Parts: sequence; C-alpha cells; structure tokens
Amino acid sequence: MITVNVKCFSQVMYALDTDILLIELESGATTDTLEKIIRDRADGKLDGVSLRTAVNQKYIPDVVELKDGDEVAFIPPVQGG
Amino acid sequence: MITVNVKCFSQVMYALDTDILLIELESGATTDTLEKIIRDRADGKLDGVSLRTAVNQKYIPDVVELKDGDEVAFIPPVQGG
Amino acid sequence: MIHVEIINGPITPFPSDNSHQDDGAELVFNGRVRDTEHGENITALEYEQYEGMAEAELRKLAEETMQKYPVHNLFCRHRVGKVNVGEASLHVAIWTKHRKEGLEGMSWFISELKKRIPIWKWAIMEDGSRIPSECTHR
Amino acid sequence: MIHVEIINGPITPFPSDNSHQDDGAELVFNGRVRDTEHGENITALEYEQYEGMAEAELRKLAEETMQKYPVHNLFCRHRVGKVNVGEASLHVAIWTKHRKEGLEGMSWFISELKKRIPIWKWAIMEDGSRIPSECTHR
Repeated sequence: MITVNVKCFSQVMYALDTDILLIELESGATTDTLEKIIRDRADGKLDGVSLRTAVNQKYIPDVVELKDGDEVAFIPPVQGG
Repeated sequence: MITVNVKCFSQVMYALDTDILLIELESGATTDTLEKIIRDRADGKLDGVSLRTAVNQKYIPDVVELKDGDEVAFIPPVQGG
Repeated sequence: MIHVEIINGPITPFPSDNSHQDDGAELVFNGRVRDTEHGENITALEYEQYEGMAEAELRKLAEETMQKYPVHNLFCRHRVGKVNVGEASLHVAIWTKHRKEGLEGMSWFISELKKRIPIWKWAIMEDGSRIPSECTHR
Repeated sequence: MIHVEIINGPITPFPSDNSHQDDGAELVFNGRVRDTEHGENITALEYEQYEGMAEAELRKLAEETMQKYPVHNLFCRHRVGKVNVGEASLHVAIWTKHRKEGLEGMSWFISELKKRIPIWKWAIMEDGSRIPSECTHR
C-alpha cells in the first residue's frame, strides 16, 4: 500500500469540504484511479467539472503511476488574473 | 491675388531651409498649384517624398481652393511615438 | 530578465525608469477587481493559490513567453488573499524593442496565465458571504 | 474621459490608482528613445510638432479610438523637444472593462498616432550633429 496527499482547491475543496486528504492506495495505483475516488467522494458535486492532474506540483500530460508520499492535486479550472 | 502662409516641417523645412513662407497666388489657386510651387523651390529635395496637405491645421482629403490668409502645410511622413 | 512573485498584500508597481536603453516599448498591465461578478455586486475577491506550484508555473510561463516573443524583461506580481474592488490583483510589465511584440507577448502571457496558473478566486458579496467564483477563462 | 497633452519636458505618468471600479484592465504604454537610429548611436531624439494641429489631431484620434473600442478612459502625453536615450517620448494609459479591448485599442491608437499626428524627430548624434530621422511608420 502507498499513501498520497491530495491537495484540494476551489471547487474541489468546496465539494469535499477539506483542503487536504491522505489516501491509501494499492501499490501501482495510477492518477486516474485516484481521480475516480475523489470524484466519488464529492458525491456528484464535481460532475461536469474538468480537472487537470498535478503530481508533486507539476501538471502531468497523461496518467501516471503514483508513489508513496506523492502530492497530488486535481486542479479545477483556474481563475488567476 | 491672395497670400497664404506655408508652414514647413521636417523634410520640407530641411529642403527649403525655412520654417515659414509667405506665398502670393492668383485668386482661385488650389492646394495642388501651391504644392507644385513648393516642390519646385525644393529643387529636387522633395522628390519621392509623399506630402499630405493640411489647410488651417486640418488634413484635407482632396484638392481645395485657397483663400487669402490660409495657413497651409505640406506634411511629410510623420514620426511621432 | 524575469521577475515573478506571488504576494499577499497590495502590489507595488515595478519601477518605470530610464535605464532601458535598447527597449523602445514598455508595456504595463494592471488587472483590477471590478465591482460585479456575474451581475452581482461584490466588495472584494479573495484569491487562493496552490502554494509553490503557482509561482513555479508563473516562472515557467514567463520563460516560455520570452522564448516565443523577443521580450527582454518580463516582470509579474500576482496577488493572493483578499483584494478589494478597484485594487490590482495582477501587475505585469514587459520591455521589448518595439511595441508590436510587447503587445503580443502581453496578450499571450495573460491568456496563458488565466489557463494554467493554479490560482482561484472567491467572491466576497455585499452581505459578507464568500462564494466560489465561476471560471470565465477570458 | 479623454486627456491628451503635448508637453515640452519630462513626462509625468498618469496616476494608477484604485478608483476605477468598473475597469478590470489598465494598460500603460511608454515609448522610450532607443540608443540607435538606423544602426548609428544617438544620444537623444529631438521631436518637432506642428503646434496646435498636433494636439488637435491627437484629441481627434483619442475620440475615434473610444468610438471604435469600448475604452472608458484614454490618457496620452507626447513629449516634444529633446528626449534623451532611455526617456519616454510617449505615454498612453487606457482603461477598459476587459484586457482584450484595451490591448486592441492601445495597438490601434499608437499605430494611427504614428501615421497621422504631425510630429517629427531629428536624431542627435554622438558628435552633437542633428539630422532628420527617417520615417519608419511601424
């Protein structure tokens, strides 16, 4: 098993009512598995919200395997400026 | 006869070596007659220089008849900014 | 040269001095908080960032802008926390030889910033409530 | 609101304050004198104007810009006389609701200014000589 930190911002924070989650996953679990878990926890509140994945503070272009201790964020549409 | 003031700027001033000319013209003379006089005085130094005409500090879109006391400028390419 | 910063508190503009002997064009943008969001009156926006990643992405974006456009200097300050109506949340200054590339570089930089820098905003309404602001992506 | 001025002496920037409650975008352009003209080193440019007409044309152009683009405020100062390398000869500030129209309005305003405002420049060379600067129309 591995543990990852999920950082939650904006709509994700609003949907899950927390800014950080510690989640245990099977070894070899990937970002899309984790995204599904997060979306399930949001209980529909993230339906239709596009999320980009960042691992260890970098956007990843595709699905990657997670490692123990990774920091993951599912980034809802940004609003800077 | 009418008298007009011709204001000279930039290349025109450089070509005629003056910043103002008083020119006498036949009554009914037009801006293009005056432009020809100015270009002749420049002795070739304004050949190939495009000039826009301003009468009483306004660009005129076409040839107009001049009146006594008019202020005329043949405006070489501008360079503000 | 690049200078990017995410700051909590009012933005001090970058100095506009006479030291840029080869930069004919200096372009400065201030993005200010408007008094309405989606037609409703607000008193402020509160900006939230992904700390660390936001500044790193901003730096990466500044580097890309300078690769894509002949920009000599790109300075940017983005504010987080509460920003009252009228105040600047974003300040960007770009120095280029000619204005054309400055305008293009500025336009591209801000468009991309609004697509990828992990910063979000919450609207502070007149009654004091705090609601997530919708994404506009403009 | 329009504010245009042709001045002889250093340009003081227009104030960038927090009073624009409905203008999300504030764009400022400074056109500065570069240290070369046509590949030769210069120490300054000297700007000459058609007094009266230059400011009138500048006002007309500002009005046209505000008809063509949704610009709320357009302020412009153009300097005449000797302007040393590095100093600003042109200062333009535009306030709009969104940045897109500000960038477009700024671009159009300066392009047109360079086509029609009766201002010319002379290059002051390193040896002190003063020669007419060629037109570039960029």
